[in-house]
Amino acid sequence: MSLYEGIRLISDKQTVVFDIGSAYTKYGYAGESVPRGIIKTEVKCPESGKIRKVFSYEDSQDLYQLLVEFIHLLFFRHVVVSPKDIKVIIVESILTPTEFRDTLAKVFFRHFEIGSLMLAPSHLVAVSTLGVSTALVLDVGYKEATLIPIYEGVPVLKAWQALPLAGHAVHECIKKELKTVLPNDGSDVEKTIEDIKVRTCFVTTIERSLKLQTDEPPIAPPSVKYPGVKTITVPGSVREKAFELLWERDNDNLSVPTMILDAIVKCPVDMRHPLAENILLIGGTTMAKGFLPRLKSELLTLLKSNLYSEKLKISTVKFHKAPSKANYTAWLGGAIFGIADLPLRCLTKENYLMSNRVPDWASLIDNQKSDSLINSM
Amino acid sequence: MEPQDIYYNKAEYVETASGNKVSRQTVLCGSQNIVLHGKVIVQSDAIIRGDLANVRTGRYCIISKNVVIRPPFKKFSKGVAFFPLQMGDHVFVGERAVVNAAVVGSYVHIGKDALIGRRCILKDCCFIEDGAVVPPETVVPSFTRFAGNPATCVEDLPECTLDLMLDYTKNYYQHFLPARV
Amino acid sequence: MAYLFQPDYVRYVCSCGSVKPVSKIYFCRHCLKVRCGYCVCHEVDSHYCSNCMENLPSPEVRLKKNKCSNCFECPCCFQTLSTRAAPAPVRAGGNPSVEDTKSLAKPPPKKVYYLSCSFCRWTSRDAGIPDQFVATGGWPEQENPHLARIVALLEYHKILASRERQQSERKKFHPKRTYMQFEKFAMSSVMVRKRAGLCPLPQSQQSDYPQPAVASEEVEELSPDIFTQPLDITKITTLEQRLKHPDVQAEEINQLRPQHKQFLMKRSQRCRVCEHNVCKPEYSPQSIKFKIQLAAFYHIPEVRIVTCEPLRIGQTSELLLKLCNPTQHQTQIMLFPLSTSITPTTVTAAGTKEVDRENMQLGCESPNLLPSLVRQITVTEDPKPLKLSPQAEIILPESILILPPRDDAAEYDDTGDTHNFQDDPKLVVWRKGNKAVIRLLVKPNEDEQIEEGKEITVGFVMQYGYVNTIATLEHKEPQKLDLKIKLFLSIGKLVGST
Amino acid sequence: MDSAVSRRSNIKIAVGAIVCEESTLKGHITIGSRTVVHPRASIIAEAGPIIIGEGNIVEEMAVIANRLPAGAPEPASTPVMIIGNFNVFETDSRCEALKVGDNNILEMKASVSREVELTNGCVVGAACSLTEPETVSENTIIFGSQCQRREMNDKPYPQVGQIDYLTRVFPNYHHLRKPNMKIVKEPAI
Repeated sequence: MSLYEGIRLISDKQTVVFDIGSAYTKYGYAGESVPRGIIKTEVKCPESGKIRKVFSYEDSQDLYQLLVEFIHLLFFRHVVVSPKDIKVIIVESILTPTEFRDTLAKVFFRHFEIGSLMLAPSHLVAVSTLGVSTALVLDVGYKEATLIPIYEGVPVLKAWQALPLAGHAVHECIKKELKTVLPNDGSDVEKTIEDIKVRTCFVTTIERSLKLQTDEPPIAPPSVKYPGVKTITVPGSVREKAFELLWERDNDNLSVPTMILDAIVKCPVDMRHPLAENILLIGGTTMAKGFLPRLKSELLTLLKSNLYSEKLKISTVKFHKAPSKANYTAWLGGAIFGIADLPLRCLTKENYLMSNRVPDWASLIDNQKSDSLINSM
Repeated sequence: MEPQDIYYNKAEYVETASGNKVSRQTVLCGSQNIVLHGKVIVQSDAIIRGDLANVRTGRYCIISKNVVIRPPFKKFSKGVAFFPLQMGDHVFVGERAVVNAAVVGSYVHIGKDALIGRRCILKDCCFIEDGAVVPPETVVPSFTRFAGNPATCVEDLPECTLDLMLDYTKNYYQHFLPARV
Repeated sequence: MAYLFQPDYVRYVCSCGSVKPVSKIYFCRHCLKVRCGYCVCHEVDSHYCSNCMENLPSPEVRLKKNKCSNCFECPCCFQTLSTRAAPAPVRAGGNPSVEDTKSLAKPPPKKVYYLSCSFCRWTSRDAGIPDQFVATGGWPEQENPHLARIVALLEYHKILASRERQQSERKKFHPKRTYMQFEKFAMSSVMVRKRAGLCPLPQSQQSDYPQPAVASEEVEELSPDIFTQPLDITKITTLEQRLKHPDVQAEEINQLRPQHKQFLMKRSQRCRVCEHNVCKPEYSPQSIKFKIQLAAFYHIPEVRIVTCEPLRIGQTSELLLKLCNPTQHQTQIMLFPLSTSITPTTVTAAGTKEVDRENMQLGCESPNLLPSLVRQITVTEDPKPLKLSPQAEIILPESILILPPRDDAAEYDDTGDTHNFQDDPKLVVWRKGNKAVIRLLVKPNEDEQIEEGKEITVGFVMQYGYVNTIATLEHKEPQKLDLKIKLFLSIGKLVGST
Repeated sequence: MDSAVSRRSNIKIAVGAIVCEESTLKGHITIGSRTVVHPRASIIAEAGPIIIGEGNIVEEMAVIANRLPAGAPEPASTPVMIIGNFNVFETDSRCEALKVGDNNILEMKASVSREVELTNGCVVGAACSLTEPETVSENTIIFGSQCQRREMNDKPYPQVGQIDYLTRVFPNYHHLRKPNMKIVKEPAI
């Protein structure tokens, strides 16, 4: 631990930073270089005793109860801090449903009585891990891939992209392929699939991918014997093909690489080059073996194709390396961003209880004087 | 739920002056090294390995059928030594559980088929669920519920656990009655 | 008793609407209300290591990042590692590793120590960590390779923030509203200045700016080996193992490093309305005693199901309940239908009057109107909606059941009861000490679509006499009250219709 | 115990082995020297003989059985179960594997079925069971609810200390079966 961190730790009240993802939640303290832990975003339902994902909620009331359970667990088992009157930073996507954001704030203020809450947009804060102010941030997590370009510290909202091409889709693909060999009992299956994905699957090269669709596919990589209560053999073809759907273009011609290019197209001309040369990948799925080289070659191929060669005069793409692993880059952004004591950016308990709502960029009430701001982007 | 009466065959059990009820079908090896502190029930086919080292239990312990209570060993530079096994008051050990612990505190519940590894220390007021495997040398803190293989803390116990266990073991003893012929 | 491992057959309804067994609820003696883990305020009292039972004051805990400096967790199976000693020979490869110094060691044997997991048999030697000469460690710590860079970024952001603060103080133009926007959209004060039409800050002030990251065209290509080399899954880490060590996330088992064990904590619970503790444990991690312990188990009569006859639609079955008075005072119990209001009443010479100690509802509407002497703001939560509804009718008795106080000495006294109660023989089946068994009749509803095998729930309101011994300003004497609580009982499955 | 008495002649116990009277032994069994059989352990040679090498420990409730699965056809040749040296069968473990090498440990409630072959230095963790036919490679540890596997660096070594202790202590507490085999060295197969 550096001297710097040591001083900070003693000096004042700590700010807790959460990044509640749909599969995993990252938690820790602002000003630290790594989250204290990463746990699954799920709770054991106190009534039925079943494990439930927090994001599988039925309505806001259900979500409220799930979040109470989950955040209680976070505070008292993992972060181990009394939540009353502390400062909390939530790293969240700008695209988070209002229902979720409002319920989350309600849980924090009403149930846990925290002192203040700051909602940090994940794409924006991720950039603060780089020390630059312009980057095209692509977040491929569990539920969906989302993209928001950040230009000179401002999110270019009109260029946002989102597709359900992420970890969950990969899981479904593996599940389909291995249907016959997988045990068919509830929650363990999901865990096994995730484990197979992480430990055996990889993103193949574009060359092999093209050949895979032909009549003469290349020799599949060796299959893997996956021991357990029951031994499962994971065929090489499954290992290689699991991530393919991220690159296959769907009916609307959309895939992960087109998200990037479409976003660039939507940006003003003078932003395009800087964005293409400042791509930052965050989210756990981007850590898959071979993801980055594949993305690069897909992008370069697309740039030369008829689809984009006219629209975009870009020949190089460059990628950033955050000082972290991609699955917690957004958290780290929040932890760096949150070190600054900015009371004005926080929603305090007093304000929340007075207004009973969370300011929202998409809501008219909070944007009365700011039309120019959005238009200018 | 109020516990139901459990009837045992009077001929099978020996009742001592201190209120211990011990089945004749048990294997109490080295019985001179086994101390049952009163109102302890040891049911059929339980094995207590007093031959390896001393075994002491407190009051109101319930050792169910096919349980193995076995003092743990440790290797030293000069060979192997078996450690005595201490058990507190109001401890319940479920059927087919194997207890290899060094210390089992008071007000402890060990579920069916649970395995307590060598030299574990179970603190007062803890709960080991059915089928849990507590790895050797684990310390199970108070007011926690351990489950799984390897066992991990899954939940906190209510603050009134002490009285719940006290009530449970006492009730069990009171409802453990000789069958009327 | 069996609350720890049986399903919750008898559940009490807490003031917040949660439905919990008596073992999990509290009784606030100041509000005279039932509270539960959901509606009390939890506070961390002390931290301790679950392995070595060391407890530390919280500043030190913070400094140690909430982890024990002596105890380690296995990176493979997350169990506690133990330190093993081995003779310190000039070890030839493949020497049998020993749990403790082997007898062969020559006297005086010099010992080396390594960490070993007794569950999955991972050792610090697996990871290539050199053995130590002292038992208590000095184990090498793994540093985050990006630490220096992150510290530089942190410093920079602190400066940015202080600038932003200065600016806002200087301008004070509708700070709230405008900055609500910037909260979402901007990150640097440079932007604020641009918007305000000011020139960017002079370069000299930005000298502390850390080197911006440089994006690169080079990417790490996928190794071609992956297509040909067989994969030994037992050498690849699982996601769980990786996430336990987020800054490294090693892919191979041999790269895993032991992790410091996280502290557990003891916590106290506080009533959110009156701010009194309902539960406060003793400080020592070894202790199972409490300084304050207001579990409902010690204050509210406990109801247990003894037996229930098989349930058939439209038929009455006999339900036997055992009631137990845990307090030091005699109590009188009456049962009412579920619809009864549960406002408590005091028993005074003048008769009964309603007590309203509740000012909970006020806070929700207008927090600013509240008297600020208790606390700044009373934060309230909406009560949980009650989802349970009974599927059977219960025929409640009209007579009062009196339960004598708990008497621990009586347990050793087999002479029988000295109390002589004029019990209604139809109601009371059995009585001993502070316990009694009562007989009730239940009748599963006919109108509802209940299938065979469905769990039947009944409910009623129990009124019990409670003696409050806490002296308050207005009551110096112990105060007698009649309190009410809602109960739901799962009495068994429907066997069939008539 | 009557069956044990009647078939005593089928049971060969080498000098130096400690076999408690209170154990259950059935069928043709050979027990090597320095092997310790605790009270209430069972060795059941039903389908064919069982040959146990030196320095093994069979704890209480452990079952070593040479047994045909229910409904299996009678095999052409009698299956022989061979257990090597310095294996530990902990409390309530169950071993039906026909071939067990040296220095293996079956922890509490572990179970190994007939079609499995344990080589050397394997550990079958507490409550793990191996049911699928396979040969477990050397120094493998199987642990946890998902039967995770890993190759051990620190392989198990002979439990000499424990055997010495038990050999010293058992005669004080238990009736032991008399050794009836004067072969000093059991042929390790």
